Amino acid sequence: MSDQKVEIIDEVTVRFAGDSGDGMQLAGSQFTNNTALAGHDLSTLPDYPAEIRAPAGTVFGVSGFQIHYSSSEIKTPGDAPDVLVAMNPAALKVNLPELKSSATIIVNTSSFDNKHLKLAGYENNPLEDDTLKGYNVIHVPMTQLTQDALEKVAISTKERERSKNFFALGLTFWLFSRDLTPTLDWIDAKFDGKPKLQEANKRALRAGYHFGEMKEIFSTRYVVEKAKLKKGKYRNVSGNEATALGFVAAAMKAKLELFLGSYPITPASEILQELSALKRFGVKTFQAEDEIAAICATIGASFTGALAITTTSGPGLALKTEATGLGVMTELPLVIVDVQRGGPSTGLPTKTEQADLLQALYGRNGEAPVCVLAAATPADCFYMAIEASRFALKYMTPVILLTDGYLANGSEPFRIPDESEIPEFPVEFRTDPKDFQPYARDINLSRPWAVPGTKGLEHRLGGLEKSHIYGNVSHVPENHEFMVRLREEKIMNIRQDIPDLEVVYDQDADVLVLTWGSSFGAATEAIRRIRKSGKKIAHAHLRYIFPTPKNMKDVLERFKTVVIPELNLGQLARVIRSEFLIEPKQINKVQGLPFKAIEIETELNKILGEQ
Amino acid sequence: MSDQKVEIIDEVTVRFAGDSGDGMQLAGSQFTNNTALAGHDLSTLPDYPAEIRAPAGTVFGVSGFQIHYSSSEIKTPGDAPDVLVAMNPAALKVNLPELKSSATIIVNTSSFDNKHLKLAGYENNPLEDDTLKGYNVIHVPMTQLTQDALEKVAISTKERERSKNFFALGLTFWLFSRDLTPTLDWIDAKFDGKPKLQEANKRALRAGYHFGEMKEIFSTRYVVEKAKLKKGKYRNVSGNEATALGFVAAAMKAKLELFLGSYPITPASEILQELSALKRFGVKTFQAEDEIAAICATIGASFTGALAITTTSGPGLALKTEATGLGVMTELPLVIVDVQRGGPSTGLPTKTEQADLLQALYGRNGEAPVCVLAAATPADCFYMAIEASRFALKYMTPVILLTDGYLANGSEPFRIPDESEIPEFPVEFRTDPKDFQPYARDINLSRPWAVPGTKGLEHRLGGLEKSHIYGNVSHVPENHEFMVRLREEKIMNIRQDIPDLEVVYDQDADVLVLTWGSSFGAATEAIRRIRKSGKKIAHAHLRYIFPTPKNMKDVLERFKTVVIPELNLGQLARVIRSEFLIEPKQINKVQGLPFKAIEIETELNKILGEQ
Amino acid sequence: MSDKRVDVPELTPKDFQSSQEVKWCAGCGDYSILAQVQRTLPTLGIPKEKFVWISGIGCSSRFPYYMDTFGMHGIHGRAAAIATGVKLNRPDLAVWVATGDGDLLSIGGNHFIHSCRKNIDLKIILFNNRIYGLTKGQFSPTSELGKKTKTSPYGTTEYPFNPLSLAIGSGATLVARAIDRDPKFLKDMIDKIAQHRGLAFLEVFQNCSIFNDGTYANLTDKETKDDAVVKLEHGKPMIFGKERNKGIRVEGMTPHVVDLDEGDYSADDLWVHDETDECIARAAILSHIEDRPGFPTPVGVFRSIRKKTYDEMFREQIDAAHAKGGGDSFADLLEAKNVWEVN
Amino acid sequence: MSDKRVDVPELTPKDFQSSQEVKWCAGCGDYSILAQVQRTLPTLGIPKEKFVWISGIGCSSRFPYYMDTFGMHGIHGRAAAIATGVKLNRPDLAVWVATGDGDLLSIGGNHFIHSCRKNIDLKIILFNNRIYGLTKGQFSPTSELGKKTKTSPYGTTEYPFNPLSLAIGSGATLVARAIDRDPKFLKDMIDKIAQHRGLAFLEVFQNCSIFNDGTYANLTDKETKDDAVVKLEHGKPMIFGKERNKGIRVEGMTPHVVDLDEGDYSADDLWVHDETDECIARAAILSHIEDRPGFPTPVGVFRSIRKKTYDEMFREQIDAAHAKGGGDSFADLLEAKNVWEVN
Ligand SMILES: Cc1ncc(C[n+]2csc(CCOP(=O)(O)OP(=O)(O)O)c2C)c(N)n1
Ligand SMILES: Cc1ncc(C[n+]2csc(CCOP(=O)(O)OP(=O)(O)O)c2C)c(N)n1
Ligand code: SF4
Ligand code: SF4
Ligand SMILES: [Mg+2]
Ligand SMILES: [Mg+2]
Repeated sequence: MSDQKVEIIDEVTVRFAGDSGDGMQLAGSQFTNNTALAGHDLSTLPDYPAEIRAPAGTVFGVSGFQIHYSSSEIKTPGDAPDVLVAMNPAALKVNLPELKSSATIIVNTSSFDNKHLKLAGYENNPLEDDTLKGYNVIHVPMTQLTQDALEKVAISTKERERSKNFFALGLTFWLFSRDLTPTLDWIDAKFDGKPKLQEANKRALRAGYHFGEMKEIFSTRYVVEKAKLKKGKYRNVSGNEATALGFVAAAMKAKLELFLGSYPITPASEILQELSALKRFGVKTFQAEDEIAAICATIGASFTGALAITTTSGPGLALKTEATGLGVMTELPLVIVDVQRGGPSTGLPTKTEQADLLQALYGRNGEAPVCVLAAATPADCFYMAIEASRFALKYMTPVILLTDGYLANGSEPFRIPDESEIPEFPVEFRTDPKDFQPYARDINLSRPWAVPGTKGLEHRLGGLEKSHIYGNVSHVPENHEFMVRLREEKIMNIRQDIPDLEVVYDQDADVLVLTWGSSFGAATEAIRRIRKSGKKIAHAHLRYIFPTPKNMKDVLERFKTVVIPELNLGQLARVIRSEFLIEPKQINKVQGLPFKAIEIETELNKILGEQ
Repeated sequence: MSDQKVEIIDEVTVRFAGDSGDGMQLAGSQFTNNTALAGHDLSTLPDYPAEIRAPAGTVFGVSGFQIHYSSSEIKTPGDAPDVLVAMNPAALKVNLPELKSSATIIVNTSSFDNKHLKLAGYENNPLEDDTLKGYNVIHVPMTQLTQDALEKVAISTKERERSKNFFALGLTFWLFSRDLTPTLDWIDAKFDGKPKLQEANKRALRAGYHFGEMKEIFSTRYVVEKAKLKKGKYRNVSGNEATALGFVAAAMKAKLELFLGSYPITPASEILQELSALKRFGVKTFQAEDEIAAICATIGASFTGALAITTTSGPGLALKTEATGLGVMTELPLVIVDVQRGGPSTGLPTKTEQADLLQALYGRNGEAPVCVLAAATPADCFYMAIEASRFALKYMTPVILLTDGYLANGSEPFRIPDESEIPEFPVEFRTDPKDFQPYARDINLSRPWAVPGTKGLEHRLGGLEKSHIYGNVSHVPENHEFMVRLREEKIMNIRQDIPDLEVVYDQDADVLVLTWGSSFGAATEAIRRIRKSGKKIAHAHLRYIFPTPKNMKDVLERFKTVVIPELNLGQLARVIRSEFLIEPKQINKVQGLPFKAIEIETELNKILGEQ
Repeated sequence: MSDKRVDVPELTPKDFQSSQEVKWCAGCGDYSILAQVQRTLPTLGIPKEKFVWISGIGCSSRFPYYMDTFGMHGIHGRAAAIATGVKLNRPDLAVWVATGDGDLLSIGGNHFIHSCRKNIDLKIILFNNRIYGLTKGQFSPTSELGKKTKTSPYGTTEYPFNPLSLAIGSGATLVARAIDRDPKFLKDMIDKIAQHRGLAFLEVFQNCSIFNDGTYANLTDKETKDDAVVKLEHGKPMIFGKERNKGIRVEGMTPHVVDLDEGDYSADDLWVHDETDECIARAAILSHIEDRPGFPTPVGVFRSIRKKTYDEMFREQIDAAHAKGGGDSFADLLEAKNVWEVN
Repeated sequence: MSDKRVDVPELTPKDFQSSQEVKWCAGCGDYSILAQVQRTLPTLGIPKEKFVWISGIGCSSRFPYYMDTFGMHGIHGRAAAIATGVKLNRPDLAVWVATGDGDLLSIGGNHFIHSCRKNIDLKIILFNNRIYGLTKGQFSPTSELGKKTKTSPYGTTEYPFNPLSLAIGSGATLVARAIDRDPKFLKDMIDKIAQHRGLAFLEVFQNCSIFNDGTYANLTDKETKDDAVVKLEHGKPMIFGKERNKGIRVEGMTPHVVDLDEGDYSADDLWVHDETDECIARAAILSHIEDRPGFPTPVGVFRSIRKKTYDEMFREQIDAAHAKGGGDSFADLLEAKNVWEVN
């Protein structure tokens, strides 16, 4: 055994990067599982290559997975990695600019041959010139070592090569003083029935670990202590998973069946995929011929009494616009999830952005108000899916739930709520034919939900203006104005159910940071750092965008300066200006990438300096 | 001859109303032609029954046509008719609430039988009870008199009956001391080759006229003097006609061929219909399978060098949303006309509204800015179509032109401009392959238009983010932000070409009325009346909504109060708040009907009272 | 629809008439379709509340307002998509679609062909008047080549769709045709589609008395109709003509019109209609047969085959998953993957 | 496309290769299609700048980026609609569409059937890999019933489209099929659609090596392919099999596979392929023939007929209107109706 020293650190950010075919997502997710089981708080972010597989070895084909974990609460997958595992030259090239200045880089030297260097666009071998000056570079011929370790396993050379991700994982585990057992168990389970693959991957994992132990290549090993998480059962969830689970939970709470009409689109497809596998919960998933059919089928299902939802991304939301208006007019409950991605048009389909807010709020013909919500973190998607469902059902209205590519693919530990933690909101269908009128109103201004098959409640809905109470087609001018205002008022009534906007940190600060959606994480981290530096600052996060919380105006008026960081050119800022007539300062980024905490920190410090 | 007196009046509003089958639109348009030829200024508005033909004789089937004409300049078809010609009980019932309190009502008593009274929902005959107290009611058995007059024409009873609209027209002509000649000529031309119908209609027209002359039913005849219109040739145009003509003119000025891809929808279909008949101008009209195909074909035509436009109404604009984004990304010139109608959803398809403004501005995924213009009057549609084309071509961008159902169907005299009055804006296609780059920029930030078929300029466009200058697909984060901002800046550059916002009337008033779109007419009339009453008030009309005129901020800040009347819940007001951080007062109406001058006048007077 | 017919109190056509005034033009063929539907539904043994009528936008799409059943007047072109959601969520309902040639075949074409392909149990009645009625007279995808309309003042330059051919090519399991002016036959066809399990498509030639009057005159005028129309009957030879003296014979794949009076051929030599033939060739020939000079236009059931429906398979999967247990608790939902505990 | 071929400097496949790196997965069938297109276009006598390639979204829809011609990578499903605008505005261009089974048949179905119906002069190549490739493996409208994919973990419950049958039912004037792994034949088919005037639809069976590998293995594996595929050749009997000893015979409307070695039938007794038959029955049978047990899958031109194209008629109308004069001045435009003068 060597005399390498062990250092205890608070948190660390590790990135695995290699070619699409190198199994980096697998390595990353196994590292994540192991980390979770080790009791840390964590946040992860995969970085897929832009949507087409590129020729192997090129920079276009680089696939990455980043994990940030810590002994205390964590909000982002980390700004800049402390450790990079680079499986080939292209992975090094792509990720180098992202690293901390003193980062450790573990390179798979086996792949730094002329061919791969050229594919990556390196003229000289970066391992041999000044490129990596200042970094702590660890040379490991991983492919070779894996081949050696698996010599005795009766599989092909190609199959042996494939196990090199487990070698890399093992080596990284050693570096962070981790227990291999959960991962070994996972391999056994995953490759059940394929003993040779079990054998190969376990050997590779151990070989990596032992390589760390035996060779004097690292001067230090690290240990991150357990995080003090709230007591309970946990699992890791990505935003898309959490969204899917949230809707199933909502259906249980509403005592309805869940119907999803959807058309695949990056980065929303996983919600459809997850729900397609949950048929045992009675979930009905309909993969439609297009987004229009998807939402129309959803409207049909809603008419007949399902908790009916449709999921998409920006271009798909654009296509659902007209039918959303039908949802508004027929006053049927409906949730539309928009997992935002880089726009306009096809834009940057695999990248994240927050630029569909105005479309969600205003992108319909006529006066067609709908409720708009936005989730803050991957796990929050679960709760916001339930909120969206609750509002849709209670107020008989379409609700748009905004998430984004970053939330969708990123993951974090999710404390599994007990069934009793979430209140029920059972739906009452109208069944009594006595005095039934399809457009009569309850105290919330909601109309009754009377589903086909119910005797005596036969009625017709549709997109033409409806007469108050009776629901017949009406061209009466005054009725139209009345109904337009009534629909608006009904949506405003949702305020009753919206919690107050909470201001955290320094209530007496001059500056309030107002965030929405996935900027929550980076902003929280930035604010933590700023407060650590002794400055005062407050934070409020807006989950309920339309209508806004009742106390919103009061909150905004309490602060000298409101700052809105968002991944667009200032869409929430525009809404705030038009709703509250205050001029917020803006921090904008439109690069297809989430905010880094440092970016928000830097801008906030500038603004604080100006105060 | 009788001793009826002749009174000279400034202006008058006449409405013809009857069953759908009664030929009221024809009577109205003939009255209009005659009025125009008599040298008056005028404004008209047809009022079609809601979109399905209703059973004859019912209130649903009433078709109306209103004309307001004057010896001075006119801006609206009139708030309340001075004269109503009511061909049946239903027409009386529907229109009575609209009339001036002392209006003259000419009723076709022949149709006030039990059957028709019942169909119209009258329990008692309104001609025999108090219903019409206070009005100047003229009883004329028109159907009978027409039959009598045509006794000798060898056509069927049914055909004879059909001529009763000409009888009504003739009678009205007499009342307003008009010359029958132009209408007699028109009948000859229209029914060329059908001598019996020529004969019948001319006889009916004359019979009506002579009836007025011979009977002592009217105590007074009226004369409206000629208006002092600007010298020149005139014709009457509806907004849809003017829009169609404007685009053909724009194509001439740009030296391009016009391509229209469209799908029929009320109230926009006439633009497609008009242009379909103009093939001799090389106009290519493609009636597509749906709105999406329509705009996509338009994009294809634009790619290949046409002045390419698409026309629709609200629900169609919703469907074009996604492809509009493609237009933004490919930076191709494109005009999208939205003839707004009552929404949301199918709404009130035959009625007018101004509620698509926010959809036009913000209804796209991602940051997808387009230029948005709005026409003020039917004839203004001609000029705004040219403006929209000019901007699209110069800035290589989609432009949305908003009109509405009221402008579309309403009509007014249009002074025919001389060819030389409208500057040319010939397009230069890129033809030189030297150093060609599809996303290089000129000083306006426009990229070159290089059309297929041009040797050496082969290149690919598309909806994925494009690299600056080269136009290749780019996922580079900084490039994306650069391009997002560049596209925004390019649209802002259009300001260079936008005239300053003009303030008319009292520059030193406290109150500025800011209008957009078709509210122009009623607001102008309201302001005229208010100023006549001695109060100060100013008016600015906004044709260029995005970007706004350079001096807009200055203008708004000059006034203590800005008032925005619009046919929605306050959409321009929202934009003004968010752009200029001022709180305008609102006058809103959402009834599927245009403003009446009196409505705006009343509200403005209230606001002036508060000052 | 469900094939278990339940005992229902006797229904009459009147039970299916809503309180809304019917607002089509005088002479519109839509009235006839409404009347025959209202006459047929009470005979099906299905409780009234189990019917759902879905439509798009168009004159024809006003249909649901006039039926006293559950219904939705949707948006233009999307009736089949809305109906799909209704049927998938509630397979026990009888889901009917009323649509026009613009609604179904122009803007709604995609949903139509996908519904046919999936064989989802919908009854679709196409009111084919070969024109856009509601928007006042533009050509539609079934308007004849060269037809002059408001948007084709020089005549169209488009070949029309053959709706039956399109439905057959898309995989529909029942395709049929009727004419508004032959109410008895129309009612038979409505009954046929009602009885079918799977996607049933009925094209009705419908006269628009305002914007396309007389487009089917040849098929409805007393003097011409018997020679211009052949009624297809399963298992019967194809005979038509005022004197029922003409027949259709098929040699190889080529159909001929023969004169039965001439003595060369008798009824036994004629093409015997087989609506159940799995092969689409017969239906394909029949759907185009009127394009051949001298041939009549067929009405009746062109093709009717039984294939498992989409909604059946959809339901079975869910039932099977249900049967395996689970699917009822939060724990089952949320604890299925890699759970750890923090104490 | 125009039938006047102009003198063009000799072009080579290289002239059609753009500077963009081709980014499909290793083993993807798209490469083969690209190669054969790049080999065919230079032989057509059309100047390079006259080609326009339009696509939607999907792996296959990246095609235009790799062609050094004018092109547009459109939005999902809308390639045919965009291409229609290109062709109508510039009938002299050769307009090609590259599209996938999701792009063309799922979201783009409506534009596809309308293009077929109108017989607009587009060449549409469908890259049919029976899967959504770009979005990583959801089922498509051509995926087999029961197929397990990311969105159908229990297997799909949908019958697939038969793209040829759909095209035929919609009125396409040329429909053909080829397989990525038979490049020579593929090139022939590309040439066939290039030569056609009117809507030419070519379905290519394309292997997605990542998400649907081997879906056509039976048709491409050395051991099975000769028995599994029959190549249609106009005017030739339908013979197939490794030993070319099997044939297809048709009796009435029923096809049979016969063994030529058994002596009962010779090549003369077989079904002679006639791609020009106006009647769609043959093409309809052929498009479904592989559903019959023991039958091979046909490739080749199923149907090829000449009908005036939409763009021709569209152009003629404008030319005729032009020829009548006018249409050149403001006065003609604005003074056509009821003008009066104010002095
Ligand atoms: C999205 C949208 N586009 C266009 C329209 C206008 N529109 C309403 S009905 C119709 C066509 C109706 O034709 P068809 O379906 O044949 O019905 P018909 O009136 O002839 O019965 C059109 C184009 C609309 N309502 N919505
Ligand atoms: C409006 C819209 N909806 C969905 C998508 C997502 N999407 C992109 S490609 C695709 C399917 C691709 O399948 P296919 O056309 O078969 O192409 P392949 O990748 O298999 O070649 C989907 C669903 C999109 N880009 N735009
Ligand atoms: S316009 Fe035609 S289709 Fe519509 S109701 Fe009238 S007759 Fe019937
Ligand atoms: S995912 Fe499939 S279709 Fe797409 S490039 Fe890869 S192999 Fe080809
Ligand atoms: Mg129709
Ligand atoms: Mg595919």
